[in-house]
Amino acid sequence: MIERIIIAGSGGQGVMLLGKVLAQAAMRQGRFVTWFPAYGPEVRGGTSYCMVIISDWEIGSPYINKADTLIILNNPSLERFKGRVKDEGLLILNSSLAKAGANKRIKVLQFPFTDIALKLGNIKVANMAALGCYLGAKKIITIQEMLEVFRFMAPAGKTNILEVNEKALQEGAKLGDG
Amino acid sequence: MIERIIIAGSGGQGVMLLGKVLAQAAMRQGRFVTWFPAYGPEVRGGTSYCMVIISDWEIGSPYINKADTLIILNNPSLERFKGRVKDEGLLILNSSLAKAGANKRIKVLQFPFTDIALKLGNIKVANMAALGCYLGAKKIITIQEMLEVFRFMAPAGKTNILEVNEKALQEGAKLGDG
Amino acid sequence: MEKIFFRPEALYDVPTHYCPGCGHGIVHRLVAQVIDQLGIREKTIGIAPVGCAVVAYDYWNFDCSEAAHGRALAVATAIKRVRPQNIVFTYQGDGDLAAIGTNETIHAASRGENLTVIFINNAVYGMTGGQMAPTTLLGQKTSTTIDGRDREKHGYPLKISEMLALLPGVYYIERVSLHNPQEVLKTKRAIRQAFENQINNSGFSLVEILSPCPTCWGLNPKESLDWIRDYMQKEFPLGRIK
Amino acid sequence: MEKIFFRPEALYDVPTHYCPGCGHGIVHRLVAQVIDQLGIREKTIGIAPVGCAVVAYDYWNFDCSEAAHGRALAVATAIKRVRPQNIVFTYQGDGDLAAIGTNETIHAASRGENLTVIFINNAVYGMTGGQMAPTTLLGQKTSTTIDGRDREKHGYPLKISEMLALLPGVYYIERVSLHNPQEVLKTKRAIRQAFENQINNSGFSLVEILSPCPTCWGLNPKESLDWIRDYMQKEFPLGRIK
Amino acid sequence: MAKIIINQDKCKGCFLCVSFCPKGLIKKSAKLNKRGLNFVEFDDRGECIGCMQCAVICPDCCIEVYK
Amino acid sequence: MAKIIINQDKCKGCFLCVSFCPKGLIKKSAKLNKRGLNFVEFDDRGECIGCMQCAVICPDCCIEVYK
Amino acid sequence: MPKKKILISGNEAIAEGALQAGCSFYAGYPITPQNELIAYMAQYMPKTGGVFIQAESELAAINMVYGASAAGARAMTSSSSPGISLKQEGISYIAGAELPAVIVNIMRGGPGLGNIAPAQSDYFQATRGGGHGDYHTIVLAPGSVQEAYDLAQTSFYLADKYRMPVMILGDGILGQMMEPILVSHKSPAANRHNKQKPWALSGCKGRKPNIIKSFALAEGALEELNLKLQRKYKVIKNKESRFENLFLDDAKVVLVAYGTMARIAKSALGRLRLAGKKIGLIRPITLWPFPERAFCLRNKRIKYLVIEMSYGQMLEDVRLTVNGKAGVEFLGRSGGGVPSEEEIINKVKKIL
Amino acid sequence: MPKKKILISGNEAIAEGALQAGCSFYAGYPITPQNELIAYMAQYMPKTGGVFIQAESELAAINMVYGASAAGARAMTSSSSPGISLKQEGISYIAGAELPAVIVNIMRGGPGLGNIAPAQSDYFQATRGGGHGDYHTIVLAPGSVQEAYDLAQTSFYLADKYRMPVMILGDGILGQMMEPILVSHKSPAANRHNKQKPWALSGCKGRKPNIIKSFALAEGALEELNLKLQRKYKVIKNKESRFENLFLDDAKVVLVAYGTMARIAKSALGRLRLAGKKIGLIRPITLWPFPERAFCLRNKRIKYLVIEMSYGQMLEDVRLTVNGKAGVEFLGRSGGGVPSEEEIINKVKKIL
Ligand SMILES: Cc1ncc(C[n+]2csc(CCOP(=O)(O)OP(=O)(O)O)c2C)c(N)n1
Ligand SMILES: Cc1ncc(C[n+]2csc(CCOP(=O)(O)OP(=O)(O)O)c2C)c(N)n1
Ligand code: SF4
Ligand code: SF4
Ligand code: SF4
Ligand code: SF4
Ligand code: SF4
Ligand code: SF4
Ligand SMILES: [Mg+2]
Ligand SMILES: [Mg+2]
Repeated sequence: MIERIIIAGSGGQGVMLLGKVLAQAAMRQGRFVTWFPAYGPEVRGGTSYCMVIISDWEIGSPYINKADTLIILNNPSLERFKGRVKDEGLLILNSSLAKAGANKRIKVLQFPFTDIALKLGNIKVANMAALGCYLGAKKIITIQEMLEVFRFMAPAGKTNILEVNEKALQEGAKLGDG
Repeated sequence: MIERIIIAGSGGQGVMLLGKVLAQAAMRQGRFVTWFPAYGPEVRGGTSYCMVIISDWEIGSPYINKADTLIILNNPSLERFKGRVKDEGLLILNSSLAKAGANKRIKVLQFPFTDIALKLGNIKVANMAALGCYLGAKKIITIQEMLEVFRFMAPAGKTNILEVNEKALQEGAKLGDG
Repeated sequence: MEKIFFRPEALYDVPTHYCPGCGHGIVHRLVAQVIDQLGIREKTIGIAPVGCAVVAYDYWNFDCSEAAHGRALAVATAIKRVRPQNIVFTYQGDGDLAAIGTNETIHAASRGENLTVIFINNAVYGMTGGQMAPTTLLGQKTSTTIDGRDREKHGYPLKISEMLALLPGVYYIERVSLHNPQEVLKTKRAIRQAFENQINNSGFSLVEILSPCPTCWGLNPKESLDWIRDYMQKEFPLGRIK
Repeated sequence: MEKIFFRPEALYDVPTHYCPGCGHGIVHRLVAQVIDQLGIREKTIGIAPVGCAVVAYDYWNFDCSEAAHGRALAVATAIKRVRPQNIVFTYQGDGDLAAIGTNETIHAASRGENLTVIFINNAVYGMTGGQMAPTTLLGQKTSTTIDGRDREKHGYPLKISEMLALLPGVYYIERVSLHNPQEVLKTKRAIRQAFENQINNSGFSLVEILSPCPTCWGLNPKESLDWIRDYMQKEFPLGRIK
Repeated sequence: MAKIIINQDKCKGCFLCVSFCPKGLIKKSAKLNKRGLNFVEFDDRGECIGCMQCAVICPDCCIEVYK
Repeated sequence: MAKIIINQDKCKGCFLCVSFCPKGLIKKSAKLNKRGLNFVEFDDRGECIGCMQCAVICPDCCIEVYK
Repeated sequence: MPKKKILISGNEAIAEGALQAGCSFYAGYPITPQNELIAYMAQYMPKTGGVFIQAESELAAINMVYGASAAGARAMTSSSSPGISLKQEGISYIAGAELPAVIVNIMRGGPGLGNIAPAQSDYFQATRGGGHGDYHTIVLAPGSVQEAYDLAQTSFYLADKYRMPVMILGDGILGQMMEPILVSHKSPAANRHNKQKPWALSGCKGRKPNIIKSFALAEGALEELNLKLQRKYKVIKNKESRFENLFLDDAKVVLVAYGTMARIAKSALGRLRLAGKKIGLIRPITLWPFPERAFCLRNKRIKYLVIEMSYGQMLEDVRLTVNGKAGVEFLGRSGGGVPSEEEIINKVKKIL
Repeated sequence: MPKKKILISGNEAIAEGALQAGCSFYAGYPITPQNELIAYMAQYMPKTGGVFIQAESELAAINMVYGASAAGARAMTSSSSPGISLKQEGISYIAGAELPAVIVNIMRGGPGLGNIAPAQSDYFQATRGGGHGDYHTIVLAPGSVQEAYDLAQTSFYLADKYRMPVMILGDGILGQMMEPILVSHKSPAANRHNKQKPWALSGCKGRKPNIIKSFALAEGALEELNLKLQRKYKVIKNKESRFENLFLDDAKVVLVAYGTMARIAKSALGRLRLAGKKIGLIRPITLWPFPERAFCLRNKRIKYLVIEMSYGQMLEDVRLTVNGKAGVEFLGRSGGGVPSEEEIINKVKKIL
């Protein structure tokens, strides 16, 4: 098994975190995993992204030319990365902020993650909704495993934030699994 | 012909200049010549020296391990360099400020160059008296040739200095030739 | 209707890479406006720093050189000496001018080089993601002063303009701010003065500009301006220093 | 009869390489005397500069480190931070402290490092044979200012002590001179003060000492002292600066 | 009577112009520009006094003022 | 009554002590020391006041003072 | 020793490894792509009671490391290419004064300001002494985040053992990427004073003064120091070279690559082996001393393919090692370009 | 052109050669053993209407040279080993920005403060890019004061031709010694503006703005710059290598030495030839590009004896050139030690 995921969005959307929890979960499964961020002036203003590779074998470059999955949270990121997914790959798209046209080359799952997050009362959990959607669709990590990672990484005493993250994850998972 | 000369004395005694006029004269003869100074902190306080090589062939290192001739103007320099002359080499010594014992290995010419200079009215020309002595003894450059160098190198308008230098040279030459 | 405010010729009509609300954008425009107004665009040579403004030459429509981090004033010194007829200025951040480049700054000033210096004090290293700058305020949190700058551990904010003012080679120093449109206009006047001084051969002129870095300060653009007004100004008082 | 003046224990009984009449010799002794008198020889760590005093460690009877040219205060900062119980001082020439080392000097001072700095201002680069120093007087001839230092071409003499005095991290700065025995004794008092400050954890202390370099000035030793009195003092006024 | 023209493609949505317009004539737009950023819109209700506050503070030189 | 002892081997002949002795008790020697330098001599005519001027100015720490 | 698995970036792993090794002094100046290292040190060094200083420049930082090491601390600095160039004088001084110190270079594209993309174009500088004089630094090139952590610890051990600067040479990818690693859980302080340093500056109470210096003016003294250094370097060449060899037994083409480049080479190797091609790999872990013994020079039909994120710097060491006894080919890109698996595979196919 | 014979030191000859070549900007910082060069510039540069600056540091000096060159001047700096280490970042920037510049290194003993005796231990630094990134400087190694004067002129020509830094690499002996040289008497100003530099900064009147930079952030841009540099280096390797060969026809042992070391090797060669020994000599004049074509690799029984004032730096270039096709021996001393004629002769006798 090797899964290459590019996660992209704007600065405040928590794409780095999304990648990190995913990587954490893969690590806990005992798999090989790499997480690689955009860094430096690239990050100024525009889009932010990270790349996660989860594999049963040793991983070479953590840099992804062609991804198995794209998780895209806004429009500029879509513009930048839409060509970077393999044929028959998966695109998880935040339809609150971006729209993808019909596409036969790849599978597209678009849902309004930002709106979902707003409904849950915290716009910042759009990323977790997207993550849930991804896990629902690809199931390389169970929601249960991911929730354990959440609990492990959550700052002590911030249970309310934990809760809304969990909810977003589960909402997303339902959509992805659907 | 190759002649290697080490010239040493204290900071103010003009040993660098002595070496330079000698090198100039050799250059005007069309010979190969190098002049090499002590430099850097070596010069602080203690002794100062330079090395001149005059040759009919291309010169390798300008540094002299064993000299054909030593021209020594004070005692610390004598201590430092006395072992650095070849067997049957020549030592020109300023007996005003240093004394060499009897020595069969080398030829020693010692005269009170500082006193001679004082008598001529300028202590600074002791170096030229020593140079004269050397040329008188070794005759690789004529006094005439050297006087031309003096005139060429003398700062314009300073004829009185030139004169006393010339006198010192000639006094020295007489001693060396004697 | 007449166009009374427009993009100056010295500023290319391209978007910048700066974060929303970044002070660099304002100052780039002010410099360009002054250069246009003085009619010196065709003889100006700008030195871009290493810092967020590293590609200032992509925005300015006149000759420019990059300088290694902190060495802008060494580069500028040489250019001005080689071409005294040109107008030469440096544009530098606080890290560039007052940390790694302190030596070049002080000695160019001490030599009294006839140069103009635009000094962007945003109390932080923007380009590298928000570490402590020499100008970081006591208590200010940065990625290398996680619990806030502590004078015991990290030393005091450095007022390099005040130090430079002591040098006989320095002709003009003023500290200005961007925290509202009025202050921006004062900043423009100071920049103009600093260029005029060079034109008049008066010697070393420096304008220190308190400038917002919303990204590294963790504030939104307006809050950033207020932070200058409420905190930064206290440590770095505005006005003519020399 | 009692011995009332003698070689301090902290000064080895060896000849130095300094030229006759060189101020370094005097200050080496003063430092050693103060260290003896404060009883701190066994916990003192000295940083020798690159300059004529490069081998000061051959003369001082306590732990010493060399520092690269200009970097003495970076080296000292680290030593003091690693070993706060030790007494750490730097001994630096004007080239070392105020030319190549300006940055390290200013930032160590700005951080308020609890260090003692002995700053030998002889208005020239002694070690390298007498080039212009940042402290060279206007009009003074050196091998790189053949017709005398000219402010247009070579800039102004740098009063770094006055600049440092502006920094909140700096506790004590005094400028003293060696031009006669009375001044030498004042110098000793200032050096003592600067060490006591460190013992008391008061922070950065610097003593600037106007010091003769007969060799590079082309004067005899006594004339050199007179030159300090008659000229150097005017540019570098003596007394407490902070 | 005065007016401003906002270059919406260059606007980064810092909203400083919004904060400083004495007449409250600049508003955040609901739309995103092609760079994906929230831009601002001029509410031309004829109240603009051409004071240039907005243009002077704009870090991206997006605003032209006419009077 | 006081006196000084000069370490003549270390003396470099800078003559600063000569300049500053208020009693004129220090003289340039006619001899050279083993390093080839002109040293100085103390003229012990019983006038030394132990003021230490000579010792304080000596760059080479050649002078001990007794009182 | 209990071990724990954590997800961490290469930059942070180096910092954490250093802290575990008892590093008690860090001075650095920000530069991309190594900022996570300095940030980690800023946060955790004070917690272990050590000293963290954000220096005013790279020059100050390296000279602070010199000072801290002179005072007996395990000391470290880090930077990226342009900043490392600025440290060259200081590194030469550390080598000359025989001080232990660890210097980290997370390389980026050069020359000049270049860019912040990963690169391996400072190999010459690291292995040939970018500073002046006949000195060397031991150069360690981790190929994974785990190894970055491990070698950070090794680096202090080697630095102390030989009293010399040790460089950890990584690139922007290695510095930025996160991977799971096993960390040990002893207290860093335990490591700190496990090595007596009688030569260090601490005040001369009860002993003769110590002097730390690289200056040697007396006739012959500097030559003597240099001969001493050369003897030390010889011992290190014999004892300390490290490498990883894969599938050399039957290999017809041997890839030679280090650091991040070796990871990509390994992926290519895997694909080539799956396709039945007889390919091997040598991954130098020490770049100086270069692991000459990894090369078996009996089989003259072997071809070596050196792969670098540069235009051929390690290539020279391979050529010097092989010394004409086998073919040496090269594949390299620079300025942020990274040879891809595909490029490697194509090149190998051409050679086969 | 009228010529005049003068007695002058190597340091001064380089300065005078530079002035003759139209060098109109010099910035430097004092350091032994190159102080005569800066003193000469201080005295004579203003007389030719050029700019002399005693910089506050070597760092400032190299960056001033960067600026002066960006503004179109023929610009130069000089220093000795520790000061050259400090210039490495700046040299890398000059290479990256493709600016012409001349840098003089009058080497002294290292590492660290070392001493001020002559040395050749910065060969690696000079030829392998002591700074970061895949760049090169042309390195010229004069063997006499005359050649120092001549190559100083050449260096500006090459720097302008290829828009890159050129280094003159000498040692303390060459810098300090005086020899007679022939100097030409044209006016330096004549040389100054003989090369148009349309890329230089002068104000953008009548043209598009010029930009001098080494930064290239856009994807692929830095790789492109690097490829351009590599193409340039290839041309230089083909066209610009220089050397002096002596008695190679029948030589059984060929001495390889440069600079001052070659002078001593020549003296030894003379004595050996007088004694009937078949000895030859290769004296590289360009150290980068290394003059590979000076080596004839057909005769496999030739032995090369590399002689350096270092522990074997040029040795690597000789070994890379010979590539196992002939024996390579080495004789070297460092830290101020200079192999003597006798040592060379003894070594040769052992090899023969
Ligand atoms: C020699 C060197 N050191 C460090 C860096 C990394 N660096 C780039 S910009 C910068 C500091 C930026 O801060 P500042 O000068 O205040 O400018 P700002 O980005 O805040 O405008 C640093 C440390 C570099 N490029 N070169
Ligand atoms: C990096 C470096 N640059 C230059 C030098 C040469 N150098 C040695 S000492 C010195 C200056 C000495 O002047 P100062 O610091 O005033 O000390 P002084 O000798 O006057 O006491 C210089 C330039 C050096 N050793 N290292
Ligand atoms: S990081 Fe700060 S200084 Fe840099 S562009 Fe963003 S706001 Fe401006
Ligand atoms: S050169 Fe000057 S500072 Fe140096 S030892 Fe001589 S007198 Fe002292
Ligand atoms: S010009 Fe003044 S009134 Fe008009 S929109 Fe701008 S800020 Fe508002
Ligand atoms: S100030 Fe400029 S960039 Fe900011 S919101 Fe207004 S128009 Fe847009
Ligand atoms: S102690 Fe005073 S009186 Fe005695 S010799 Fe010295 S200076 Fe003269
Ligand atoms: S002051 Fe000291 S060194 Fe100078 S002459 Fe007197 S005793 Fe000798
Ligand atoms: Mg800043
Ligand atoms: Mg000095």
